[in-house]
Amino acid sequence: MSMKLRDFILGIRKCRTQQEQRDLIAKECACIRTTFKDEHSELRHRNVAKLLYIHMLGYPTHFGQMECLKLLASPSFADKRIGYLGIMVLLDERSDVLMLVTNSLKNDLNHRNQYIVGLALCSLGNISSPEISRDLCPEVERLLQSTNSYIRKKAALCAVRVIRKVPELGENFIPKMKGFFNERSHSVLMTGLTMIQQLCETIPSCIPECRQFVPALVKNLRSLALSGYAPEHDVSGVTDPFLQARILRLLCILGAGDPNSSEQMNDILAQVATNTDVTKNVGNAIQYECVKTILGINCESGLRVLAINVLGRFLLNNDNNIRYVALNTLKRVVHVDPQAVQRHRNIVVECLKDHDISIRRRALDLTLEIVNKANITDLGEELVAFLETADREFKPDLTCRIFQVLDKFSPDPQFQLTMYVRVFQVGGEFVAEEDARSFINLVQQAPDIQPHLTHTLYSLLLSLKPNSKNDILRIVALWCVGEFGQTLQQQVMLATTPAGPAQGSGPYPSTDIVRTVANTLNLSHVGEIVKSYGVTALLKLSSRLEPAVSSEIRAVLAAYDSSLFTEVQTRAVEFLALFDNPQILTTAAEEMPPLDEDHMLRLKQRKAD
Amino acid sequence: MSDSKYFQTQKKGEIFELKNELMAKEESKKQDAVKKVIAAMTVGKDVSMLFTDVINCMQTTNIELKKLVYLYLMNYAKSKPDLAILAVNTFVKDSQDPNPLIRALAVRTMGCIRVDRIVEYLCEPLRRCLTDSDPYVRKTSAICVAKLYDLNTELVEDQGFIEMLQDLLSDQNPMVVANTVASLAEISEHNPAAFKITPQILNKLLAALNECTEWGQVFILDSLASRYKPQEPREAESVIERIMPRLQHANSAVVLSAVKVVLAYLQVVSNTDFVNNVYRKLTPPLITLVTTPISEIQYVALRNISLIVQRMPTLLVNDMKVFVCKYFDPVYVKMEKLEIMVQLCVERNVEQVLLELKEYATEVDVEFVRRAVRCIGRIAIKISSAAEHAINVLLDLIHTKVNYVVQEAVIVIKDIFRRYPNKYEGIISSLCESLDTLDNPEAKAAMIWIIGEYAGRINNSGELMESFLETFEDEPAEVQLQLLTATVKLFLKKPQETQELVQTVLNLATQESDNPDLRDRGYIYWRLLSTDPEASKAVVLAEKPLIKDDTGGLNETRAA
Amino acid sequence: MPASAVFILDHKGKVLISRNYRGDIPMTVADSFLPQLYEEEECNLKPIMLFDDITYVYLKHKDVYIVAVTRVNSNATMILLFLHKLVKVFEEYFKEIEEESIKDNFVIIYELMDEIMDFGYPQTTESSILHEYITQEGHKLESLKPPPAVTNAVSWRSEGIKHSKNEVFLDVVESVNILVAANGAVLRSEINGSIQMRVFLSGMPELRLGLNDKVLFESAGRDQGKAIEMEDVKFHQCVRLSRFDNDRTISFIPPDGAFELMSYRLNTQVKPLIWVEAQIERHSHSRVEYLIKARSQFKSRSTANNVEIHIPVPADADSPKFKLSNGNASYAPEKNVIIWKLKSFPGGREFILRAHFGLPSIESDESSLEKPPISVKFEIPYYTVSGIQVRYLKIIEKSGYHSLPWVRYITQNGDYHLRLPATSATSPL
Amino acid sequence: MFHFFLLISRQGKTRLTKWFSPYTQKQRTRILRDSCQMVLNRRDSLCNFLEYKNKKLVYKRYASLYFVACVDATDNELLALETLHMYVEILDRYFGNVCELDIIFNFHKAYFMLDELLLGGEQQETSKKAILRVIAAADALQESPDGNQKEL
Repeated sequence: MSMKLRDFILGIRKCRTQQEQRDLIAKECACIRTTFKDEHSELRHRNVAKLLYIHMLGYPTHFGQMECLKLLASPSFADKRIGYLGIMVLLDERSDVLMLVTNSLKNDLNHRNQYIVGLALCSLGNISSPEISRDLCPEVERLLQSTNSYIRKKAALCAVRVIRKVPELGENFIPKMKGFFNERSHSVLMTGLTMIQQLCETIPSCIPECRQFVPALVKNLRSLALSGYAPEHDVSGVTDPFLQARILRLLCILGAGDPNSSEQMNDILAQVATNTDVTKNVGNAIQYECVKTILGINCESGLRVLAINVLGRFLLNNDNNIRYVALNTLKRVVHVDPQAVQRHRNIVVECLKDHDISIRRRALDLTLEIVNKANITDLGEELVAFLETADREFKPDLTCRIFQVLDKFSPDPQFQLTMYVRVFQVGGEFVAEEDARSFINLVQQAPDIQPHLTHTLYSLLLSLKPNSKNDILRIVALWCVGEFGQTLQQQVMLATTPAGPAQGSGPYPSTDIVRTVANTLNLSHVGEIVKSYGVTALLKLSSRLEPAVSSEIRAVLAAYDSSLFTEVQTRAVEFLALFDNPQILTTAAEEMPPLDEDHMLRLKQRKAD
Repeated sequence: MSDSKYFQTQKKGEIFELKNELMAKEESKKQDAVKKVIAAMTVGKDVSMLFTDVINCMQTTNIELKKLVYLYLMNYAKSKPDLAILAVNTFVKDSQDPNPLIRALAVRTMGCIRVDRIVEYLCEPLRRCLTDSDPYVRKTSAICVAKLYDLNTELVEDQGFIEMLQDLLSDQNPMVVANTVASLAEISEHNPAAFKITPQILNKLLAALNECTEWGQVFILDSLASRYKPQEPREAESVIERIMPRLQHANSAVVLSAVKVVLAYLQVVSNTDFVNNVYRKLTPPLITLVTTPISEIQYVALRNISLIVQRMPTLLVNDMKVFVCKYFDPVYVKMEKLEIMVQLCVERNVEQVLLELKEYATEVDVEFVRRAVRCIGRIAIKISSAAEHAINVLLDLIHTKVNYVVQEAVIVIKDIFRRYPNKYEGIISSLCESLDTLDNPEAKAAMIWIIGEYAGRINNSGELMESFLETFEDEPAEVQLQLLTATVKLFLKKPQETQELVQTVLNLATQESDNPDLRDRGYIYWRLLSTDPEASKAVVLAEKPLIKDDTGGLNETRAA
Repeated sequence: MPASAVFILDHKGKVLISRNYRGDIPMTVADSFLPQLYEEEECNLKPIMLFDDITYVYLKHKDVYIVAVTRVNSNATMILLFLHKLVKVFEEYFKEIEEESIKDNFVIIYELMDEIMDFGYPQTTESSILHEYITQEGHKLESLKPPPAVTNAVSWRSEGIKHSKNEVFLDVVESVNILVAANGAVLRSEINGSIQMRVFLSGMPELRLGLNDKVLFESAGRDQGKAIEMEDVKFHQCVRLSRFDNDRTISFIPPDGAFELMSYRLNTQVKPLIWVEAQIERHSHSRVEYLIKARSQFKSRSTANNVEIHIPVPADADSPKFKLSNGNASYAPEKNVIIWKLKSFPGGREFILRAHFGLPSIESDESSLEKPPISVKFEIPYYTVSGIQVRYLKIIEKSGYHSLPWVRYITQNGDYHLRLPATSATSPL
Repeated sequence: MFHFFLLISRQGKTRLTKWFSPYTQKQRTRILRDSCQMVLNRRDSLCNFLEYKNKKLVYKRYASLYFVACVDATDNELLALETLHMYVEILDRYFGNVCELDIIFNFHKAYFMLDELLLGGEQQETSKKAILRVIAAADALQESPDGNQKEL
């Protein structure tokens, strides 16, 4: 006997453990499969409905896909309704079965009943693949002309899907844009504007053509903003905020880079920004959208000040949602009006310590944006301090971004590279190898501070715990110790803390240096990369330190000539062979020429692309 | 009545209601109220504002209620240190209660109240309880000293508690001895002098070992393993002999702790017969653990076996079948078994092992499959007579065209070539068939290494290298490094055709890359080639020693 | 060595109940346990995990996780074993351990957690003893004392036990573990035996058990023909291990009631008692057919009872049809197997089962690659593979009562698996 | 645009899932697990937005149910909250004082209503009343002899 949907769900709710639930579902699925095979069409829509529930719980339901297709072909509306729901839930655009749906869709798109057309459009708009989009594009174009607003609004959003899946089909819809601007139905207007926005994003060349409709949009927005209570579309006293926001977003696209249309929308934007009731979320939503539009277009400065003031107010709001969007939006202002944002610096930095991870994340983002030459020394410290205590998930991205601001705003290489080392020390585990490489390149360009950095890195390497995962610190230290090994034989004054008094570091005896490198090489958990750097460092040290250490270096290298790591073995074998030919050895291990500035720039350019 | 009713969602005024109920006259109502408070605490609600009210219920003869109040205290005392002091009197009183259960409960709970100011009130009751007539109270007090030490080291040392503990090592009750050992062992982490095992103490511990609970046995065995070194071989032998019976204990923790002591003490023993005999006796109990139905125990047993096998590679060679992976084994057990299978593999059983590994290489779990393929390679490297067979198995796997299997096979074949140079390059053509599908950098680097190494014998090696070089700048460093070396090798082997190629790669490595390690390598080759091409051959094409399979030792060996 | 805290989490990682033993690790670490576990690759998941300098020792029991955390270099094995014991104790107090029962019993759980571990060190975990002083009935103080057994050398038995009838039951149970490769080779075969006792004796009886132990016979100079060689023996806490080590005497004061006295392992290669062969023909997108032969390979005077042969089938099979000579077959979708039940299977016989399933036209991406083995369940009464015998059980008690032990023998399956052969597959054109 | 929309109970049980962007089954499971983890563990006073894989989760709790939507990082989070709220109001009107059980046993109806509110991840209707009218009409059609209604 076939269990009813309700009873099935009740059964699942009675399960006390995951295992019980799994068993119940497995049994029911077996029953459903067999019923499907027996072609009990009167039970089909019930069984598919159960499968939807089963699917939601995360169990496989592939065997029910074909059954949804059969439901689509049924003349019964009840069957079709569940069938369409079935394909939307059980299939997605990558399913092979989807192609088989095309025909049913086409039939139903031409159905005389609007609700059946609606079901077909809904599926098309939700899951159509590029192939189906191509096949059914003409139907969508046709339905876009429908006089039935229920169908027309759905067709407009199907058009959005078609354009997203197959951008070149966008052209077909450009002629249809015009028809929407004088639309009376809110939902048709809103979906139409969504389509037009999609067209503008996919085919930017149609933007100028659209600009002629700015006055119409402004008029629409004005009537919404100024209209009194409209029962059908009222949301807490605001008339159709969804449509308002949609218009504002389109205005933003049309106004961007065009002073003329920006000018046309000036007044209404100012009106919306000032007159919206902000005691409720919905009002803030509109004001927020409006601010985004103002900041996106070429508007006059007065309006911009207005927008920035709104954000300033947001930032002081008690509601975390509002503070969040303020932090989020201020980021855009940084480039337009850095001073305005700097004014809020203290609040922003304070937000780094907020309880809410979302707020912290936005604050961090903004902090990184407001770093400049004037404040880098302060904010740099703040950021490194933040790195130390930050949530784990922040760290990888954070290290990288700290390096970016250091590169951009550091007053001098000394500061820049010392801060790099601090980041390696605090968060080396989370630093990308790429950034370690840039550091080395930068060090090569700054001969004055090489001894200082080498000593710092050497002492960090010495104090690194053997089980530490900070391989990045190992890499940069090994490289510097190899390349500038000779500097370790002099004494250098190092500050123990950023502000603390300087203390002497070194001179270190050659054998100690070699042993430190050898110890790092010997750690059982470090991988091929660290070991490779270590082996090369040893080669270099043979020509940087006094010749007497050669035999020790050779002995260390000899331990790696049968290493399982191919690269390590290759190097060890080659370098050992070099020791037999001291002259070439000296030449080969000479100082490495730094990358010249041109190359640095070119490489940076390439990475930026 | 079930307690679940207390998990209903919090109603307004709940706290107020609770406050009233806590002041109820009837014991049962009070108890119900405290239960509700604890229930709230359990689901993470903050009920610390009821501190005074709950403490007021402390003076009771109902032991269940008392326990609940104590539990509450442990949780919130730290956040209300001033109020916690109010409880001290009851504690002190309870520690003199005629019922040993209450005395022990008071001592145990007091030690868990981590409030500095309470510590000093604790000293007198604790001192009394350490010499209590009831062993239940003494065993609880012994642990309490460690708790106190954690809170206030100086106080414990000044008050002579350590000496009192040392005296307790001679207690006639084995459970008291065991807890004392645990307590002293912990204290000696900071103060090594606190716990020195002398021969006399050793004897007492060994005597207690036979009589105390399973956990007590573990405390004692662990302290023997880490805190005592036998002075001479005979002593070690005799201790080992007294410990060996523990291997028959039903509790695996006892068995494994005993194994640990035996292994440690064997280091001191010189009599090889004795050592071998002990090793022989160690293995059956460990193997039994591998056959227990509890996977977690299998896992810790396997980790221990792996350690032993590293020391005595031949020991379990005949027990290979124990380590065959079962379908329903959890992955972590399978991975450990694979490791041991490789370690135990010898000529005699290699056929069987390879067949089994091949079976695993067709399973579903990608990581397990990869590891199995790796193991085939490691066996080839370890057992030269099986290399050919292993290569054939790998070729079969390559023909399955399952991408990750092929890539893993390429990686291990590279290592096989490094172990047996110039022997199996016949299969290179088969490898080249899958050249286009390599997307894993490690596999790609391995393939490039092979091409460079055998450049002289691969007709189109120049072409292959050229096509690889096209994407040089997009490759990860490990592939770039291999491309550099392989091209240089190719040049030294076929100088006429590849002059341009080597120039390109040197340029790419030194001028077009910001990777200092790659640039170093590039410059070294460049300088080498431009100084003395002939000498370069001696360096770059220098014969490489055969690789050794030392991965067994490389794996993290920290025993569980 | 000690555990800092113990948590019980639901399957979503939410803390159901916890106990902080040492206060050196913030209790919030429990919240990040499951997310961190999810982040790990499956192959790196082990029962002992290290995240951010904190070691998590855990096991999953049905829908709940039992987790201990520790920061010091601990004896993780002990903690792991302790968690298993904890589960056992809870089970004896309130049967099932699941979300609801934990919420329903939180008071007793707190009490138990307080008693069985102190400052992270395991204490008494003998549930029969715990039952004597940790109960759910509200006790008046005077009546409750710590049972001497808690600290005694005999920590598993209380004094003054009285039974009107003094009886002892012994069950000798041997489980056969077998793994057969797809080509029919026996990869693994071993016997795990155990002696389960149910003891209802008064006072403090001294028991001595005599087995036909080869080592014992050897030292006594007896005929070793009928003796068995045990590879490894494990004993209940009550057995005097050093005595066994000395002269192979198994002597003990038993706990009251049921317990496992000993377990042993034999390495002898045995012929698989029940042999199963399968031929599978799979027609993708339409159907799959099975031909299963089962053969009993023990003497015809014995009979295997309650035999169940589980043959794996694809997870999306439908419309099962069976044809068989004996027993009955059913499809168990919750396990994705055919269960072939034979109430009795006499030695030296062969039976056949044919099965037919439909397959869906749409295949899922994952399922078809899994290759679980055939598994077999059975019991053969009055029979042991090893030939182990209980020669005597001597019972000595001060009061001098007499009691006769009852002994039963049985052989059953352990991990009994036969890998499936490769499927012959055909796809529709 | 909305990339997905989830309904999760306080106990972490899934009550409804709607995917507007393509995700594999594995990704879906992962997203559900992550969303539960992130949303359920947040205290009430924190903001209703969470950043997730270059996108944003906008969520709101209504009694025992969390309504979670994933939108683009550039979308208007405050407005997305309004859309969620509108859906809740529609459910409430349809079921009459909606509760979690209504959704559990009538998940298909909850889908029907969602499909009238959102299409392809974009909002298609701004009037609650209009949606309720359409659903009522479709329900009637389904129950008419023409709809050939059979018991689920």
